[in-house]
Amino acid sequence: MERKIGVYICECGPNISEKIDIDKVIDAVSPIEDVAVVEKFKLLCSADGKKFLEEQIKKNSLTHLVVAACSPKDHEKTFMMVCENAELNPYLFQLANIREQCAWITEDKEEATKKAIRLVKAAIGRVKYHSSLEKKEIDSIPDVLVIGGGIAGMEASLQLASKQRNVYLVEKTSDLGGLVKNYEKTFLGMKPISDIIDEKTKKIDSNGNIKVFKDSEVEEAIGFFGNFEIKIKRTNEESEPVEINVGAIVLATGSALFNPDKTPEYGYGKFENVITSLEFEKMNLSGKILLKNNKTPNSVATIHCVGREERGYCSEICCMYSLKFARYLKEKLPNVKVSNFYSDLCIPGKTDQKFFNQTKEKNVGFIRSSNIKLTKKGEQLNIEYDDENKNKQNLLVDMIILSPAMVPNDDATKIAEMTGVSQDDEGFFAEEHEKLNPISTSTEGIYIVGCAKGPKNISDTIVQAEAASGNILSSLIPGKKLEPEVKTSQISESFCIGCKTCLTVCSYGAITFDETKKISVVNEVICRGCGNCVAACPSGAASIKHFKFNQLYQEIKEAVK
Amino acid sequence: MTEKFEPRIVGFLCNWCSYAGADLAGTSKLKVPASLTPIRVMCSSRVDPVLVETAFLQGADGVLVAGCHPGDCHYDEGNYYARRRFAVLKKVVEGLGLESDRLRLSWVSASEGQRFADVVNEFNEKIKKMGPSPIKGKKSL
Amino acid sequence: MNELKGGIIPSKTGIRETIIDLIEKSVDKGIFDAVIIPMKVPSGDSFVYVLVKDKKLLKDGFPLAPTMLVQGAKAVSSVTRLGKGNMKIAAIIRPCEARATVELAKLGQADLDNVTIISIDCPGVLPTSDFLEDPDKYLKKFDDAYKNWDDKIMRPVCQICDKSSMVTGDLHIGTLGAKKDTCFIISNSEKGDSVAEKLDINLNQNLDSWNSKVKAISEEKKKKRIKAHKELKSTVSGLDNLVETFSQCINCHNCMRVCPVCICRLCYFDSDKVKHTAEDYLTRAESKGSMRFLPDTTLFQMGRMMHMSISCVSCGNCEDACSMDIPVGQIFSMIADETQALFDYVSGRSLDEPIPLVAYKKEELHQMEDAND
Amino acid sequence: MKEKEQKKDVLVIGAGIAGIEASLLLSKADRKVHLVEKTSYTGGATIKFEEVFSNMECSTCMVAPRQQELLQDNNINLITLGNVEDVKGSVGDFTVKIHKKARYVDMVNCIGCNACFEPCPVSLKNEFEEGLSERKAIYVPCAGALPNVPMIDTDNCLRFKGKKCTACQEACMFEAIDYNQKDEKIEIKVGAIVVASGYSLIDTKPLSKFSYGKIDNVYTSMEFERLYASNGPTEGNIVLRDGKNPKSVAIIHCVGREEKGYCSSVCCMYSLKFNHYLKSKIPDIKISEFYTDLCIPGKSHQKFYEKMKETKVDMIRFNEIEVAKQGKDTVVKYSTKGKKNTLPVDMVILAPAIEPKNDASELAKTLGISKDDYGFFKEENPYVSSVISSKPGIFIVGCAQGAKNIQDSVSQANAAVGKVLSLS
Amino acid sequence: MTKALKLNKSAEEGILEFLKYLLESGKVKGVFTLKRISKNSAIAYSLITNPDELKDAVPFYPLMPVNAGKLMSRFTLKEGAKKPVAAILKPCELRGFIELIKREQGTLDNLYIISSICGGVFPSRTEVDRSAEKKLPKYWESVKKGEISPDLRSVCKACEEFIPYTADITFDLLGNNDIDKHSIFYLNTKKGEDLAKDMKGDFSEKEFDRKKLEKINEKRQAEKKKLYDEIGKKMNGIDGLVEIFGRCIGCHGCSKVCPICYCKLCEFESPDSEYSPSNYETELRKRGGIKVPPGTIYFHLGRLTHIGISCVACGQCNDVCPVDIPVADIFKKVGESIQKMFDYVPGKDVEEEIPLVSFKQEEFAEIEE
Repeated sequence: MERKIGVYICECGPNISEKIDIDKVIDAVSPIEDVAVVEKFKLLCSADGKKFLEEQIKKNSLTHLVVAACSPKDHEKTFMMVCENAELNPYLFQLANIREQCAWITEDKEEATKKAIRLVKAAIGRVKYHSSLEKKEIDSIPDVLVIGGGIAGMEASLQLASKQRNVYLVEKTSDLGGLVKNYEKTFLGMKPISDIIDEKTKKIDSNGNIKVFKDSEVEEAIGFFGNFEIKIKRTNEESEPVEINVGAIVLATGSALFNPDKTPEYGYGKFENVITSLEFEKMNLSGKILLKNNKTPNSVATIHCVGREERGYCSEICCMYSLKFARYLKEKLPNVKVSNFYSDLCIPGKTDQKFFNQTKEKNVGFIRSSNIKLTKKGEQLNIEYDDENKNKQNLLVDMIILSPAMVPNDDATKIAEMTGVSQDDEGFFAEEHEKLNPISTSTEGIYIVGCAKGPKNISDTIVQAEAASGNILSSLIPGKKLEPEVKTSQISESFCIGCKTCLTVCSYGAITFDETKKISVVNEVICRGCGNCVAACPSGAASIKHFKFNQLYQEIKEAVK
Repeated sequence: MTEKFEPRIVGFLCNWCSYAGADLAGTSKLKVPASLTPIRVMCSSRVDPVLVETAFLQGADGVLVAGCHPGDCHYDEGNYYARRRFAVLKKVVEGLGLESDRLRLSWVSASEGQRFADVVNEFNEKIKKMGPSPIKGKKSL
Repeated sequence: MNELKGGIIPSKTGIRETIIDLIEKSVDKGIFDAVIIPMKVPSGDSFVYVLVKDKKLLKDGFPLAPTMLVQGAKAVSSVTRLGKGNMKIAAIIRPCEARATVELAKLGQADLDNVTIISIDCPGVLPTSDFLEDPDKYLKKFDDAYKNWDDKIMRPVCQICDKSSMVTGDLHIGTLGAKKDTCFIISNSEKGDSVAEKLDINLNQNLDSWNSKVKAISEEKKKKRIKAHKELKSTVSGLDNLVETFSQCINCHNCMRVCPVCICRLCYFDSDKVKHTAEDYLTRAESKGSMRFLPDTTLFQMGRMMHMSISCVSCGNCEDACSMDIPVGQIFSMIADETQALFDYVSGRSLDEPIPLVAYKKEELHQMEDAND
Repeated sequence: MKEKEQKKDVLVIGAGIAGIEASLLLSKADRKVHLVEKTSYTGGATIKFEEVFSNMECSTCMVAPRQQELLQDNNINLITLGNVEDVKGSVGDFTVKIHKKARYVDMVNCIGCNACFEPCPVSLKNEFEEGLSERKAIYVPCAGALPNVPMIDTDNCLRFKGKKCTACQEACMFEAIDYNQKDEKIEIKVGAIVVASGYSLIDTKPLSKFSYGKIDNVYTSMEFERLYASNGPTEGNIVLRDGKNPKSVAIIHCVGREEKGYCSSVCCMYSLKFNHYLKSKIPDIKISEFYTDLCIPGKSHQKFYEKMKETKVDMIRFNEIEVAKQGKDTVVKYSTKGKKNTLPVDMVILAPAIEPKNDASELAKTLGISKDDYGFFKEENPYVSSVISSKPGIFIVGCAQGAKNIQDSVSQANAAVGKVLSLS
Repeated sequence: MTKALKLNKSAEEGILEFLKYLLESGKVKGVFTLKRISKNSAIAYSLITNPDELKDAVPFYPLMPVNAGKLMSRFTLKEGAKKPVAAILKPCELRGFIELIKREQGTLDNLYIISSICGGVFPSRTEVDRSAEKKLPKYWESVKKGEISPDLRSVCKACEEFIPYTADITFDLLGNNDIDKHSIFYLNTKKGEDLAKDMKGDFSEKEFDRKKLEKINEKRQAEKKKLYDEIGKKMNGIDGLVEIFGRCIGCHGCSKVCPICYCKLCEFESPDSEYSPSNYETELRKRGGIKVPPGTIYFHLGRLTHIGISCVACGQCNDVCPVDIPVADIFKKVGESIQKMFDYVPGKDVEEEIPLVSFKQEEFAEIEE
């Protein structure tokens, strides 16, 4: 087919015209082969400018378009739109940035002009090698799989389920509610947890679009955003796995507690009446706070930050629930003496400090301490510690509650491997981007919420569950097709030798390996078009649309001339 | 002759950080030598070392590869791979006794318009000192 | 490092026979179903790798052949690339071939699950051209050289090879420092252990005499290597030398074709990426007044270095296959040493080391960033 | 009875990081979004930071692409210099009145060449740069601001003070400057509202013991952020008002915490971040961090703290503290573990508490949502969801709801979108 | 009778003067010819655009580092030359190029082909061991006398196609006793005439000395017979082939340098030609042993059937074979027998169709850049 390239240079008022001798540029590029038209215009991004371009494309029946103007960050989209309106494939267009990266940074007009000529020539050379690219559209399944029936999982399920969207909620235990169901109250406002759980459970049971799988585990999850194939299996029973298809997955698998055995100084398991926070919650829930000898304790101490050093992070909520424990105790045993052994109080946010102050007023002791060691003294437990000024002190109490760090669940790694979600150094699920994509993972369509991605209080957990649904509801719209990245990489089936180099360097799991053909295959739905695999491929097999070798080569050629 | 010498520097800039940084240098009206011709790529990890070798062997007086600072990569880890490839490339060039100083890897963020200008100025000066690439004239490379 | 343990086995008739016996025994015991081993070609003037099942044929096996026409790694790869298959296979290859095999396994080009790599202390190999001149004469020369471990007649890269006894496969047959009529056998993997066990070889004997001898030799060779590379640099490195060196290259790409770690089905430098329009070529020529055609010979060499030097095992096959006698093998060994040192990586040292270009550390190579003089 | 149809459009108030993320996500769901921003630019507080903890990512690199997306998104109607004046109706059907101040620069015609600043005779302190640099009466807050279109500050522009100045208009080649532009009243109908109006730092002047405003070398954390910003007043060089680099710095946490009665949850982290800022520019600088309780929750933060400690920072837990002049020197007088001490330093950086924007209560009134004791918008009930305000259909996100870091703000933004999309 | 241009200069100077004229007059923008490209006097094809560069050009040097037909194809593969370029090719190189054009691998657009009545070339090794220079005087002597220089490639000695077919200009070399006195250009085509006109020199109508060339041909035929007999002896049946190709290392260098082999991906390097484990197992069951990598004989037989019909017997493959297999000799013999069947002379006429297109056209059009 005969090429007809139109080259249009924007004066951008004085911004380009005063710094660059546009006529010289025009003279320099006009003779280039295949260049059909070269013209300048006052302001191409203006309404008139766009109209002018559109007419030009039609009038000269251009096959390729080059615009020399500002940065692609400003107006690449604008001019691509013009192409579309003029029925020219928007990828047969190249924008030469002669403003930000030429006119505005070059003092000498002659130099600027020369550089502009290079840039425009490069654009012309490049555009010749452009090929029209089409938007892809793929069907997607609106249904969602939620793994984990704790607060996070329940919340997410409830918000996602609707007439057009089924939710499959998989819980490995025999009932919903997660860890939290063992608690009596939240520390925010001391509200009964049972209310929250029961309310949600009722809603879930009555919701026809939520299918709950109890005592079940997800056995297999293959596929990609919009089309995952899931196998759910009932634990401890020989039955055929249930197979479902979903468009997205929410991981709400929760967390576990650090095992105090690893910190012998606290004598857990060695001395009676040394219990973990979870054990205390259960005891409190049962209504009777008793020592092993069934006497009620006269003095209780809570030790914060158990395992914090070993784990290397602050578990965020221990301070608060330790305060809550003080409240439990004071409510049930008004005369009990309560002391907290802490290192730094972590009570962020607008409500927590108030709660702390109120608790303090109920004459609860707070002792900033280090080097804690437990010994037995008669019936009682003796807490040896250093105070702020590094003086040795000790305190005798009847009962000790340890507040252990929160740690990932045992099956976190298993789930991570199955879903391809990566884990951070602590073993929690890792966010795609710590700040801007705190809920999504590097595997598109898989979201992480609640304590499975790090310690969190109920409120934040709920927010994340809602955030996950926000992400899903906005991207998996029933009946709406997905539009994946257009400028993806591709691997030639006949040339690939299957060394898996590309596959290893891909951050998004967009490349899979075809074991029968022994070749790498790009999943264009997942590929984000960074081009890493292309540079990694030692052969001619990999290439990336719109940034192909030959396209860049044309730019290099002009650059070195 | 040498003072008339205007280097030809090829600059591979990653779309998200360095190219944006270069734009900012523009909007801030800083002075950047015209010797650098920018080539936009989505990620520094797209910069195939053979592209750099090609530029270098076709007589580029300098080649700059610029990307997001480590940790900032828009694609999470691309620039780490870019760095390794660049390291190998440099060793190869060095090992063959060619002027590996004509190749440079820099990290420039989107807010570092000034830094971009500095990097290019510095590099440009250095290349000027080195003089034109002797490769240009070679007829049988 | 604590003392090296291994087996000591009788070797009366000579190392080749010893190995053949060993293999035959293993085949009898059903340890292996087939063997990859060098053999004389019918015309008797060359050696090729053969995958043998038939014991009768095995008799003609010729371990430690005087030449290396096909790099053993390529042989192992061609047998296992598409899957490990059902046969238990032994591969009798040289250390550099074993190392290349490991690299290929990392690159998904060999499946070693059913392969037992058996390497041998290697005296080097003869340059192909010499050998072909008079096969019988050179075979004899080789055997003599082998006896007194003299590398003068071997490939240049063999003369500077400091890894000629590197143990990277499953079993290694050592002859250096062995008493008369014996040789050593070192196991480097569970596979190796079980083979030895099935053959009732006691792997708990002291192998220090081998160890120390090997160390001595490889240290001496290392010195030689460094010296040789220095000298080579003075003749090939630097723009002008480089131009001279590659000026005779006729782009036959033989070097790439015979390279054990050049795995691409379509070489980057045979792909359309390096094909340009007549106009392009003409403008390039005009900028210089004249341009050798095809151009980009150096690009091809540098590109290969970029892609493969990390995995190069300095076997020297490329150099032998070069119809224009360019010392490409020595040049690669020089560059490879430098690129591998960057990540203190040794090609083929261990299956567990990822190839540096598919891995990274967050904190490294800062000297490469903004490197100013 | 029959449902009356629910409006699908959404109003987002505040174009900071939370507002941007909410808008983009809503647009992705094909919702029309009206994004009302009080200032002339997007990005809120986040774009003032050079780097963000704990991965020290470049903030501009992180946000700029999103800002670009925002500007080019046809579903999003960005209303800068806008103020929500009145909201009537209920969930599914709100009627919103917006007062849009005139920018006096045409968004379409202006191409952001900045030629108009130069000739403007007026120059005054740049608020965006915390007054550390000057701007003109026609200006963009900083290089690279988006939208990259200047505005005229009518309080200071000579022309609007009755003088006959047309300097900027003459300088503009695009007839972009239009003195006759009028403020607009915009009325829109939306189904839901997301409030992301952000925060400000407390005014530290009244806290006299810190001598802010009295002693030159006392800076607020926001001022310091701009000092380090490579697109800021000093291009990232950390210099005191006398132009010298400080040799020693005191960073004081919890400024105003007592008065406010809550922990602002991000100060410890960004103060630690400042170590990195300082060390990277002035390697041998001496840094003392004055804190009460280290609040570094979450899985990645303590690691960061430990990394910062390696830079040999002096971590001092104080009970009382005061900044004063001693001769020419600036000193920090503090007591720790009962003992009193004095530390002379070249520079003091205060980490003031985070509080609601001064117009928060007004906005709360307009929207008809309740505030908490501290003036932040009040979540109806935290263990249902912290983004649900007291009024159905109105959602509160980011620091407008309470002090929090970027990650949590964005999570809330996403959550609000989830709420909006699951409304009907 | 054809038009001819005569310059009173030795062949060496004559051709250079002519080329110089072409460049200076701007009749061509580039000249494609052999040239000394380095101190060690390496000879390589070069694209010359600046007349001064011609001083190092050696158009008729008896070496063929690469078959220039292949180079011409690379030159015009992506799109034909836009500006006029003159190329100096040996007859077999020209024929190779023509065969490639028939396979859509190049075009003659804007190319001016200058060829010569060819005396043959030395094996490439003679350049490596620096013996080429020494052999030159003897070579030119035998060229003048129309004899067969003993130093030639085996296939050159046996070559009967030393007169170019479709050249625009043919330079008279072989059998011309006066090449150190004057140079004669036969202007076979209009294009050729256009190039030469306005050139200072005497124009005339001329005819090659057919009789003389006949004699040369007879000598060549004799050589050919000898060559074929030798090969014939070696190549008796499959065993013979096994003998000859037994040592082949499968480097495929021969196909890489072959002017006819143009496939992006040779069938014998494509996935379908790989052996799966089960293939090996069956092979072993059958034969007890199999050479690895396998399929070497296959490869050569396959290549013969693919390109035998077009083999121009340039001898390039002989030169690059690392294990000294006389590939070219075999291909010449077998190729000729195939060609005879269709009485087809490869590269004789660009319009003439290739009798059999047995080989797969490459199906790898897909996405490679």
